[in-house]
This record gives sequence, C-alpha cells and structure tokens, in this order.
Amino acid sequence: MQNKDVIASDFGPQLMQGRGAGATDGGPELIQLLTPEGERVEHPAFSFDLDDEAIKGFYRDMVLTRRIDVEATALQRHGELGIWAQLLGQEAAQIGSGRALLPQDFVFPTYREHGVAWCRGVDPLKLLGLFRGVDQGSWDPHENNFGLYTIVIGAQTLHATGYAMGVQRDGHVGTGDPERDAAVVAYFGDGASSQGDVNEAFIFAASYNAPVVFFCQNNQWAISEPIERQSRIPLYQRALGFGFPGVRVDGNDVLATYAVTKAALQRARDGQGPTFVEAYTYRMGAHTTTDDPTRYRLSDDLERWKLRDPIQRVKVYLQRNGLVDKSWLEELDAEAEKLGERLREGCRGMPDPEVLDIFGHVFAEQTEELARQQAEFGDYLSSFEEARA
Amino acid sequence: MQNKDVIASDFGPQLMQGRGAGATDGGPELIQLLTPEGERVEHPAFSFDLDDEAIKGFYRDMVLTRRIDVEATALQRHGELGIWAQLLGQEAAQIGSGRALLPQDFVFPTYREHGVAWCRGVDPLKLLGLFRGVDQGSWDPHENNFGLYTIVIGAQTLHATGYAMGVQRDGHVGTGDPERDAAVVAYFGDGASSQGDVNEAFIFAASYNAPVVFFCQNNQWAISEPIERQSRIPLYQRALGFGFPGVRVDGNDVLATYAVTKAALQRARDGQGPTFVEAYTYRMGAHTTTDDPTRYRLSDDLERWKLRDPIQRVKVYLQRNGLVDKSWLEELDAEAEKLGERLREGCRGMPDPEVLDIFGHVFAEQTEELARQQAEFGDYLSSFEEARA
Amino acid sequence: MSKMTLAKALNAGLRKAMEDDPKVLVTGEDVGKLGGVFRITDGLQKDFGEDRVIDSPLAESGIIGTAVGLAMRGYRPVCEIQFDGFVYPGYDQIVSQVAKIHFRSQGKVPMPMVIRIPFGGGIGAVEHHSESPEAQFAHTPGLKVVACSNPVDGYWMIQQAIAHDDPVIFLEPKRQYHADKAEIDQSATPDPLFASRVVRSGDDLTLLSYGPMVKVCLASAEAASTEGRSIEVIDLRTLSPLDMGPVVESVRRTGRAVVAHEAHVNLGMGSELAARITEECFYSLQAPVLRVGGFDTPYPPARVEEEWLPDLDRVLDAVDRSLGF
Amino acid sequence: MSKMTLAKALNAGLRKAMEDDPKVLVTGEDVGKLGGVFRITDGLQKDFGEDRVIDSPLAESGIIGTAVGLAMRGYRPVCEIQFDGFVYPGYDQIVSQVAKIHFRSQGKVPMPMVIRIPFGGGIGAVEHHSESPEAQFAHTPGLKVVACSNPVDGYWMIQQAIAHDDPVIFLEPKRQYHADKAEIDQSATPDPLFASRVVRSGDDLTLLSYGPMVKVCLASAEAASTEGRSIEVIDLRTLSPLDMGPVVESVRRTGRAVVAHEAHVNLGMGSELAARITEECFYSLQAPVLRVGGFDTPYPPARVEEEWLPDLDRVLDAVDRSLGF
Ligand SMILES: Cc1ncc(C[n+]2csc(CCOP(=O)(O)OP(=O)(O)O)c2C)c(N)n1
Ligand SMILES: Cc1ncc(C[n+]2csc(CCOP(=O)(O)OP(=O)(O)O)c2C)c(N)n1
Ligand SMILES: [Mg+2]
Ligand SMILES: [Mg+2]
Repeated sequence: MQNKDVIASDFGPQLMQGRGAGATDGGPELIQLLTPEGERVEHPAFSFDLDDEAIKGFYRDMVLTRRIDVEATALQRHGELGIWAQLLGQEAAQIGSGRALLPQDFVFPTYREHGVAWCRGVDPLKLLGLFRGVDQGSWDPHENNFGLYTIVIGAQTLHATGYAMGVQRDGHVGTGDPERDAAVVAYFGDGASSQGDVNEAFIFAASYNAPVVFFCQNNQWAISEPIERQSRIPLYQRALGFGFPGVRVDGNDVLATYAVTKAALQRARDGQGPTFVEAYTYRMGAHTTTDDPTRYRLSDDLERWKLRDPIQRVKVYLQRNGLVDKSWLEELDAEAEKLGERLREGCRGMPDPEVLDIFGHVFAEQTEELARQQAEFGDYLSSFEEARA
Repeated sequence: MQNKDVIASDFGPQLMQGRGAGATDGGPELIQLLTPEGERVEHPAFSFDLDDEAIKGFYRDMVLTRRIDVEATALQRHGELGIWAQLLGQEAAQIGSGRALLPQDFVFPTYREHGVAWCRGVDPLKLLGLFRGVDQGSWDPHENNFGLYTIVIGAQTLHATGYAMGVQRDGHVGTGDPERDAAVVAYFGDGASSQGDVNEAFIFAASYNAPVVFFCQNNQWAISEPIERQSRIPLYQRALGFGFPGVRVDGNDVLATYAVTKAALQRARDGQGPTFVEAYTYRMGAHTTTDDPTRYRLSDDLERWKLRDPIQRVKVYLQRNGLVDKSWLEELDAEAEKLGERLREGCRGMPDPEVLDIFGHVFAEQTEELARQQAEFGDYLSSFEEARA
Repeated sequence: MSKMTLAKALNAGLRKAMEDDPKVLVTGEDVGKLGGVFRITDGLQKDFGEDRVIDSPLAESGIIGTAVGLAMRGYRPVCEIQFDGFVYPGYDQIVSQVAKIHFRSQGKVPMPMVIRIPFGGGIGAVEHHSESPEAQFAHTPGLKVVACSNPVDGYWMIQQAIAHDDPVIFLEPKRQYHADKAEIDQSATPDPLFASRVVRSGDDLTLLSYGPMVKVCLASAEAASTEGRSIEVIDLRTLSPLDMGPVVESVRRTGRAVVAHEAHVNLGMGSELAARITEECFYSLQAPVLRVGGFDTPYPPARVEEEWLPDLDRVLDAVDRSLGF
Repeated sequence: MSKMTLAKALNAGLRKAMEDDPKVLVTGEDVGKLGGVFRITDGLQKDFGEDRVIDSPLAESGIIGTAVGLAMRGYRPVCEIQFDGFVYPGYDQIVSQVAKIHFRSQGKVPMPMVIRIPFGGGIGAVEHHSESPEAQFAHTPGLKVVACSNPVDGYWMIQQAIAHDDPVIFLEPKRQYHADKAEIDQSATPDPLFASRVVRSGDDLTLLSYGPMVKVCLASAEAASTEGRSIEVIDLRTLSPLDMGPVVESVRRTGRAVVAHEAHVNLGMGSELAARITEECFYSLQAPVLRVGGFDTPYPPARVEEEWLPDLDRVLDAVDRSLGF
C-alpha cells in the first residue's frame, strides 16, 4: 500500500529518499573523516582538529564504554540487573559527541547514553542502579551537567530546549567568553523523532533560537520498527522543515562525530541557534536484554554493520600508523578488566533501597498526609519484626 | 534574544526566512493566478481549468459566505450567539479549496471553515448552533462528508490521517475510477502547526502515504501571536522535513487556491500521498467576537491586506471583462439579503436543548448509571413544576 | 481445547474478533512482526496482513488520533498502548476526542474503539512501566473501563469490548500475563462485559478488587478462612460503569467492605466505591469501607515494589481493622 | 488599597511575585501583549520584558516541557493554560515529568513550577472551555493542587504557590474572575497555602466545596438558615494534600456532610472526601456523605449548563436528603 517514491510533481523539489534500516550506506550526505577501513579522509566542511593522542583517548573511551555495556549485559544475564539497554555499536556516536562537550554544557540523555555519561564523568556504577531497580538514577544532574535518564520517549528534548532558554536568559550565549557560553544537548533516537514532544521541541528551539543541539542516534531501529516507519527521507532533513540546519554524520566514525558535534555546539554557544545532528549508526545489540531481534530483523544486516564497527576502524588506524603498541593495548585491556571487576562487585554490593525512604522523596516539602502514611507503614512493618522477635 | 537569520554555516542549505505577520507579500514562492488588481496571470505549474461561469459561481460563494459571517457576527453582537469565529478575509482560501473537492472526499475542519461547509452543502444555519450554545455541531458528518468542527487545536489532523488510512484500506485510492478514488482534507491554522498532534499527523501520513491534504490557512495570527512565533521559515516548507511536498498559494486568490488544491487532492486520490498546502491569507477580523486585536496588531497591516481582498479582485475581473452586469450583482445582493434574513430568523428560532436529552447522547449503549441519573434528575426537575403548579 | 495463559487467551480472543469482523484492526507500537512486547498480538500480522495489524510510528497521540479517524471510516480499531505509563501522550485524544465524539455528534458518530493497556506493577520494571491509570479514565464520561483478571475473562472480554459500540479502555494485568493457565470453553456463553462477579462467597466481609489484585484477594480470603473468617470476594471486572448490584447486595449482607487496588488510594477506584457503598448501605455498615492500595508516592524502584504494593498481609490487615470496628 | 476582582488580584499577585524574585517567569499562549485571554497577565510583559513573560508557540506539552527545563536551570516558571480543556496535550509532561522529577532524582532536582488553569463552567463557552480537571491531578502523587475562590485568596495563594518549592496546579474559577470585588490588605499575613477554611459556621451540617462552588454553597447556607438550618461551609482551598483537620472537626460536630463541586461526581473530589470522612468520623455520621456535582456526561452545550451545573437548589436538595437520614 505504501508508495515509497516521493513524487515531485508540481509540488516542489524532488525529495531524497531514505535508504531504510537495511542500508549501511548513509548516502552521499554522510559526513565521514575515518573510513571503516581506518583511512582518514577529508571533508570540505568539517575537519578533525585534535592530535593523535586525542584519538588514542577516544579509542580508550570506546573500549571502556563497550566494556561497561558488556559487563552490564552479563550482570543482567546473571540476574543482577532487571534489564539493560545496550549501546553496542553506538560507542563512536556517544564518545565523539560526548567529548565535544565543554564542562558548562548540559546534557539531556535517553536511557542508552552510557558513553556520554562516561564522558561527563558519571560513575558507570551509578548507571546500573536504575536497571537494577534500586533507584531511578542516583547521580546529581548538576554535578556533571548530565541529566537523569529519561524513559518516556522524547520528553527530555523539551526539557533540553527549556534549559537552553534558561541559558539564554542567564546571558550565557554569544558573549564570546569560552568559559561562559554554554550549549545544551538533547539526545534521542530515530523512533523518538515521531513523538509530538520532539517536534514541539524543534518548534520552541527555532522560535526562541535556543542554544540546543538535537543529537539523534539513528540506530535504524525503534525496538522492532525500522526507520522507514518513522521517516521516508533521511532524518536529518527533518530540521529543514523547522528552519534550522541538519546534518548526517557517520555515527560509527568517532572523528567525524566529534568534529560535527563540536561545530554544532559552537553554533549554539555563539547564539546561532539549534542544529540537528543525525548520527547514522546501528544498534548491534538487542533493544534491551529482554528483546529478541531475531523476530524482526535479518542477521545479514548485522553482519554488514559489523564491518563498520566504530572501535575496530580506530584500532586499525592507530596500529597502522604505529600510534599504539601491544603493551599499550594490553594495558587498556587490563584497565577494562579492572573496570569490569569494579562493576561486578559494585553492582552486587548495591544496597536495596529502604521502602520507607520512598515517602521522603516525593516532595521538597513533605505533606502531613505522606508523613502519616510513612509513619503508619513504618509501624505496620515493625509489627512483623516484633511478631518475628 | 531571537536571532532571526538562519545561519547556513557548514550546516546545509541557506534556509529561506519567513516574512512575518506584517508582510502581505507571500514571496516568490507564492502561487497566484489572479492578482489583487484582478488581472489573470499564468503560473508554470498550475493553471485554472474552469470557465468564467465557474468564476462567477466562486464569486457568489464568496459573497454569500461573507454574508453568513457578517450576519453571525451581528447576531453575536445582539446576544443571539455566545461567540463567533469570523472568517472575514479567508473566503477565497475556503471557497477555492472547498470547490476543488469531490463528493466522496472527506473534510476535517477547525471551527472557522464556514466557507468550506458552504461548499459541502451544510446548511449555514446549522453552523450557528455551536456558537449559540444549543449544540456542538448538529450536522451529520457522513451526509456531506464534512466532519464536526474541532476546537482542540490540531486534533482533527490526526483524525483526517486515520480516516485517509481507512480510505486506503477500502481500496479507494489509485484505482483510476474518478467516482471511487477519494481524498481527505485536514484544515488547520498557522498556530496549529506547532501542536504535536499536527506534526504526528504529518509523520503518520508520510509513513503510510495516506491520501490526505493538509490545508493550512496561514492567516498570520494565532489569536495575538504572529506567525513568527510558530515558524521562522515559510510554513509550507515544514512538509519537506517530513518527506512530502508543500506549496504556498495566494489564499486570497480563489483561482489559484482552487487549482493548487485540486492538484493536491488528485495526487492523494492517485495514491501519491500527502501534500501540504499553505494558503497565505490574513485574518481581517478579530480572532473571535470576544477578541480585541487592537491590543496586539497594527491597523496598517489590516489596511494593507484590505487591498488584497479576496472578493474584490474577482469582482473587478468579472466587471472588467463584462462577465457580470448590474442586475446580476443586484440579484446576488438580494440573495444574500434573503440568506441573512433566514439566518437571523432561523437563529432566533433555534430551540434550546433539553437538559435531559444530554444523558442520551453520551453512549451508543447508555449505562444503567446514566439512565438512573437521567431519571432522578427528571424527577427532581418535575418536582419544581409541581411546586409551581 | 488446551489450557491457556492470559497472554495466550487475549491473543486467541483478538484473533477470533479479527476473524469474525473484517473491520477490526490492531494498531500500536511493535504489534506487527514482534507481536507486541508481551506477544499479545503474536502472529496476527502474519495471518491478517499489514493493513489490519498496523505497526505505528512511535507516537501515542498519533495512534489514538488516527484510530478515531479509522473508526469514523467504519473500522473498529484496537489500539495497543505498550505500557500503562505511555498512555499519557495520547491522553488528550482519549479524553477530549474518543470520549466526546459520540456526545458531540449527538450519536451520529459512534466511536467503537478498544484501547488495550497492560497495567499494574510487580514485574520488576523501570519507571513508567507499572502504573495504574484506571481512575483517570473512569472519571471521564464517555469512556467505559474494564479490567480482566484471568485467562477466561481475557478471552471473552476482549471480544466483547471489540464488539461493543462505545470506546472501551481495556486494562490487562501484565503481571498475570504468563502467571496461571486456565481451560477456556469456547462454546460457553460468557458473562456480560459490564457485570461484576462474586468469585468467592462469604458472610463476614466483602473484599472488592479487579485486575491483578483479584488473585491477591482470593489468597487473602483463603488465609482468613483458616482463622474462621468468611470473606466474600468480588471481581469488579467493570470499573466504569460500576456494577453496584452485586456489591450492594453483598455489603448489605456482610456489613463490611474493603477495596483493594494497586493504584494510589487517594482518588482511586476505592474512593468512589467507598462513597457509593456508604450511600447505598449506610444502615448496614458495621465499619467504614476501608481501602488498601498504592501509597501516595510515585511507583517506586523495582527493588521495593513488593513491599510497596498491597499484598496479602496488607489486605488482611485492612480486613482485621474492618472487623475490629 | 482599592477593591479588586479575582482577575485583578491574580494579576497583582503575579506582579508582586515577579518583583520579589527575578527568577519568576510567566509562560503560555497569548500571555504577552494580549495579557492572556482573561487578562490575568495584563501589563506584565510590558513591565518585565519578553524574556520573563513569554508568549509560547501553540503547544501545551511544549509549554510544560520547556518549563521543566527552565526550572532545572533555576527559574520558577508560571505556566498559563488558556482553558481547562487544553491542559490535556500537556498532561504527559505534567504527570510523568513535573510530578516525578523530584522523586526520580531523590530530591536532587526540585520542580518549583506553577501551572495556572482557569477552570469550571458557567460562562456560556463552547466545548472544552468549562472543564474541571482537578481530580486527575489530585490523584497524581508529586503534584500539589489548590483552588482559590475569591480575590483575597487569589492575591495571596498565587504568590504562595510561586514561592513553594514543589509543583502546584493552581485552579482559578474563571466564572469568578470578574464577579465580585474585595478589599485586599497587602500588609496582612495570609493563611497558609495548604489550609482549608471555615467560611461560615454552623451546627447541623457541613458543606464542603472549593473554587466556583464556594459562593453557591454560601448562598445555599444562607437560604437554609431562613428555614432554621445552621450549615457550616468550608472552602477547602487545597485539594491535594487535603487538609482534613477542619473537615473532621466540623463533621464530628455536625454529623452530616455534603460535598459540592462542578466536576463529575464519579471519582471526583467528593468521592475521596466521602471515603475519608466516613473513615474518620464513622461513629459521628448521622447520614452518608452526599455529593452534588456534574453529572456523568461531558460538559453540555452552554444553553443547558445552568441546569446541568450544581446550583443552590441542588445543593439544598442534597442538604435536605442528608438531614432526612
Ligand atoms: C512515550 C513512550 N512510548 C513507548 C515507549 C516504549 N519504548 C521504549 S524504547 C522504545 C523505542 C525507542 O526507539 P528509538 O527512539 O529509536 O531509541 P533506541 O531505543 O533505538 O535508542 C519504545 C517504543 C516509551 N518508553 N515511551
Ligand atoms: C489545544 C488548544 N490550545 C489552545 C486553544 C485555544 N485557542 C483557540 S484558537 C487558538 C489560536 C489558533 O490559531 P490558528 O491555528 O492560527 O487558527 P486561527 O484561529 O488563526 O484560524 C487558540 C490558542 C485551543 N483551542 N486548543
Ligand atoms: Mg533507534
Ligand atoms: Mg491563524
């Protein structure tokens, strides 16, 4: 029933067609600075302005981030976590964008931004709490300028836009002071692009020219639904309809993602308003540990995407250019090992919350009614203790 | 705080800038076939394919529609209506699009589509009921394929999209049978374009390639808010970001609006999917009879738009070309007079609803609980009758 | 026919409804190939095609809003909301359109639509996946609200809801989806959709619940019986309209009532039931109607949900308090 | 200082709050040049600028969602919802974000925000302009809900709500906006925000209401007094949390209670009050708590709203029924 060509007719320009979840090829508009084969290439508009040490740093970030993901996945299998949202395959999109941030920038994540959290200095152990069911995010958003994970799809894009409006009102935009000017990043997925909230966020951001970057990780899937269900043209083009620019970057290329995000963030800080960055990538894992992708997608797709692995290409680049040696890589492995251990032990050691504390978290000023419920429930619970005693 | 230029930078194409509510000029992209001076002009892509008789018909439609509007406004002033949403200035947008419809097409209006209702054969008297407060729309949507007025901004655009999905499932798209293939039109305003629902409607329509035309009357204002608050680029371009075409037509040019809408409807019927038509027009009246535009807009704007009056230009064309004579115009005035009388009398004669009937309208299968409330309230009311008796 | 879980029974019921009426459509997120995250629509797209089992873009208002249009075109859409907490983006379309269009049109435009919502907690999920939104819908005129509690009801009630000409919010106790199996006799004639049912009879107190709490209440009644207390348990099944007949009959007899649900007690179904029961059984009541339910906090992290959720002990505690009056 | 209508009092209160704290922002549709469709924000943009009085795009979810972000950045947004019926597109942001962020963050992210909603009917408006959505918000943990009924409360309560560190749904009885004027002594110390108030004392029955119905209840009490009936009237003012103290004290004394509101009776505030009063005053009650309110139909066309809305006669009818027990 669906007619996939967008007919031009007399109605304006021929629109480019989306390639769909099956395609690994981001198309001509894809911005790339490091090929899947590990070759650095030039792009007319964007260039990577850091040295090879930085690239080694990115490599380390990605390796450790993947390790966090692997450990968490394993912990879920062992029943230590209720569920885990894997980022496998999205390391470059997250590290590249995360490393482009300045301390004063603020991030509004979804539930999958483990790599960005890493860049913001959030203790990975804290990421596990929500998935273990001991809390709903225990880090202080203001400590690392990294908001709590948001599960309602798209809701955080409006929060990001509002926060950016606050940054404007604080006069932290366009002053030229690099310590002061700040940008806000809203992370969201390809599926989220269909939510009213996300589109309203585009409208508010454009209307107020807010300093926000809409960073969309198009990992081709929203659980079982391929990108074609959400958009029949490349997603970054959505922004054009709202009056601000959009670009598609190779989300598996950490250098390009860094360069493009950095430029978008600077536009925001300079007062040039919002930008849409589509990081074209692939969810190599399941949607979450409870999902079974074999029900809805072909394994060949996955195989093809494996050839575009975000970490492998950097390793090839580093090795081919003799930037890292065996011992460096071994040290990194050892570091990952230690991180893994720390996560395993830390996770198992996480105390369950106290149900009575729950009543204290609802309000800044607790109501008498809640205090009463808390007290009565306390008495009720201790009545069992007494019974046992 | 708002930076009105959309900076191109390295981020894709320079975007055209909106002109704002103050501008009468729709810009180069404006499709026009009849100038404000009453001159017919050619357009490379769209042409008016009906004869002068049809134009006389449009003129009559517009004159009578304006009369309905004027009468209703007067009836509100005399306390016969609680409120009225004036269409003054939008006659061409509504008659041009309304006359492009085929009987099997279905319309989802806002609360201001009095001219479209006229084209669909809805008795104008019935339009008054909602504004008088005797009902919430008393026509049968299935009789004229014209939905009830919808007051929650944007909600109807999703209904239209869903209805269009139903048309697809009925196999009434792309068969080539002119009696069978049907299109759906969602009317909405410039302000509505900011609602999540409207953007979700674009997404669903594009995703399923539904046979729906999104007809936006950009009358430059959403109550007191100018178009710039909703979009900083021409509104029709919104569609490009969703993967379907958009055009801007001179909404004060009944010929162009007819031609463009007709083409968009045919695209839909042919199975080529959704189209966004922005009818560039102006709300010459207040938002409603309870609004006071002097608080927020300049009278010069209105003066400038008066020169672009949608009815006047057609009159000039008809007279200059000797297509109508004095007596024809007088007959039309007489007809309008009669219509006015009918509305005045009809409105005053409208019976108030019976409060007890309300209970019967909630469900197809009334609940016992409601029947009980209805009965008890009936007894309660009659107890007063008895008291009086 | 073999025994079925609630999940399988709902799937079978949906399949039957789609076979019986070609106008029945299923729409929602991941309802197609995946068969829904709970597999309630498993296999339906394969058998009925993409036009009748529609994977929607990720937008709940869009799901409900397009269903309104489909219903106006003569279809009978069955919308799946993936989890209770995600019905809210579609809330406006539900309360201002779905609930009001029949009324607005004075009956000219019926709204036969079913909105399926897996609801309630107890599955160890993250935030927004364990909500109990029923009271908000029950408070909205124009909607009918039902909750099934077991496979047999699941099989029949979903078909009855789909065949019904008014919009029905259909609540499915997700923690029961794969819990117990039951024999379903497809030749039986089911109870009416909008009828409550006494699922255990007793004389000392009436215990009212629905959805996931019915099982808890039955266990509580069983436990109480060992202490010689005879408790009548009613599965309300319909939350709007309420079927007060059996409730009033029972409470007039027992003189005591306790209402149990997972939803927050404050303005939950229990408050309406308490108010009506007190009004209709004033002189029979030996004790005020007591309510057991979620505390007035948001649903807590999974690791404390077992303590937070009303359970057998808390139901019995309320029973004791009632009997103590 | 001269007498003021509720509309002017709210405007003055907002102005005072903005003068006292530069972090206070006003946002919503048409709140700028127009001063809102009810003129509650009249003149504020002129005096405080476009950065502090923000005309928003036409999107309620956007209004609430961006306000969440502004609050996270340290501002105290006051959102105006143009009419009660238009709060629903923003409902998801309110119940899943505004209400939960303090809880989610274990207090690390407070949500000081006021959502102003002109509510209730009686102004002859079209559909969606006369709704009473309070029960849905009161049912949602994490929100506080208050309703003012007169100019003096309007002036103080809006300031108290803005100064409060938790999100407050602030309900304004739109039919009272321009009804009565009252003297406002700005040097007075106001009652606490979350306190109910006895506005007329009596011994035979307790009449509970809030917002637009307070005036109706006072008139009813006055009428009843001519028949020698002494009725106590309580203006609840706070709907969540409820301030049960004065209510219980009163009902224990009078032995009878009637709750009146415009909202649908089914699962309205009256049901919660009935349940709690019965629980806390069981042995004092001479009659069940009776409820007077909107019928379980959508709000009807304006021409019948006067009959549909609970009025003096229907309140007195309930009073008689209660006294008849
Ligand atoms: C409003 C809402 N609806 C549904 C869900 C259930 N859900 C969780 S993740 C998801 C898919 C999201 O896809 P995408 O935005 O592409 O992000 P990804 O998971 O691929 O990173 C869905 C439907 C939700 N969390 N929120
Ligand atoms: C969801 C919602 N929010 C607010 C309103 C109040 N309102 C009625 S009309 C209107 C402005 C609509 O502007 P536009 O879409 O341009 O249509 P126009 O009135 O100009 O024809 C507003 C804000 C509403 N009806 N619905
Ligand atoms: Mg995705
Ligand atoms: Mg407009």
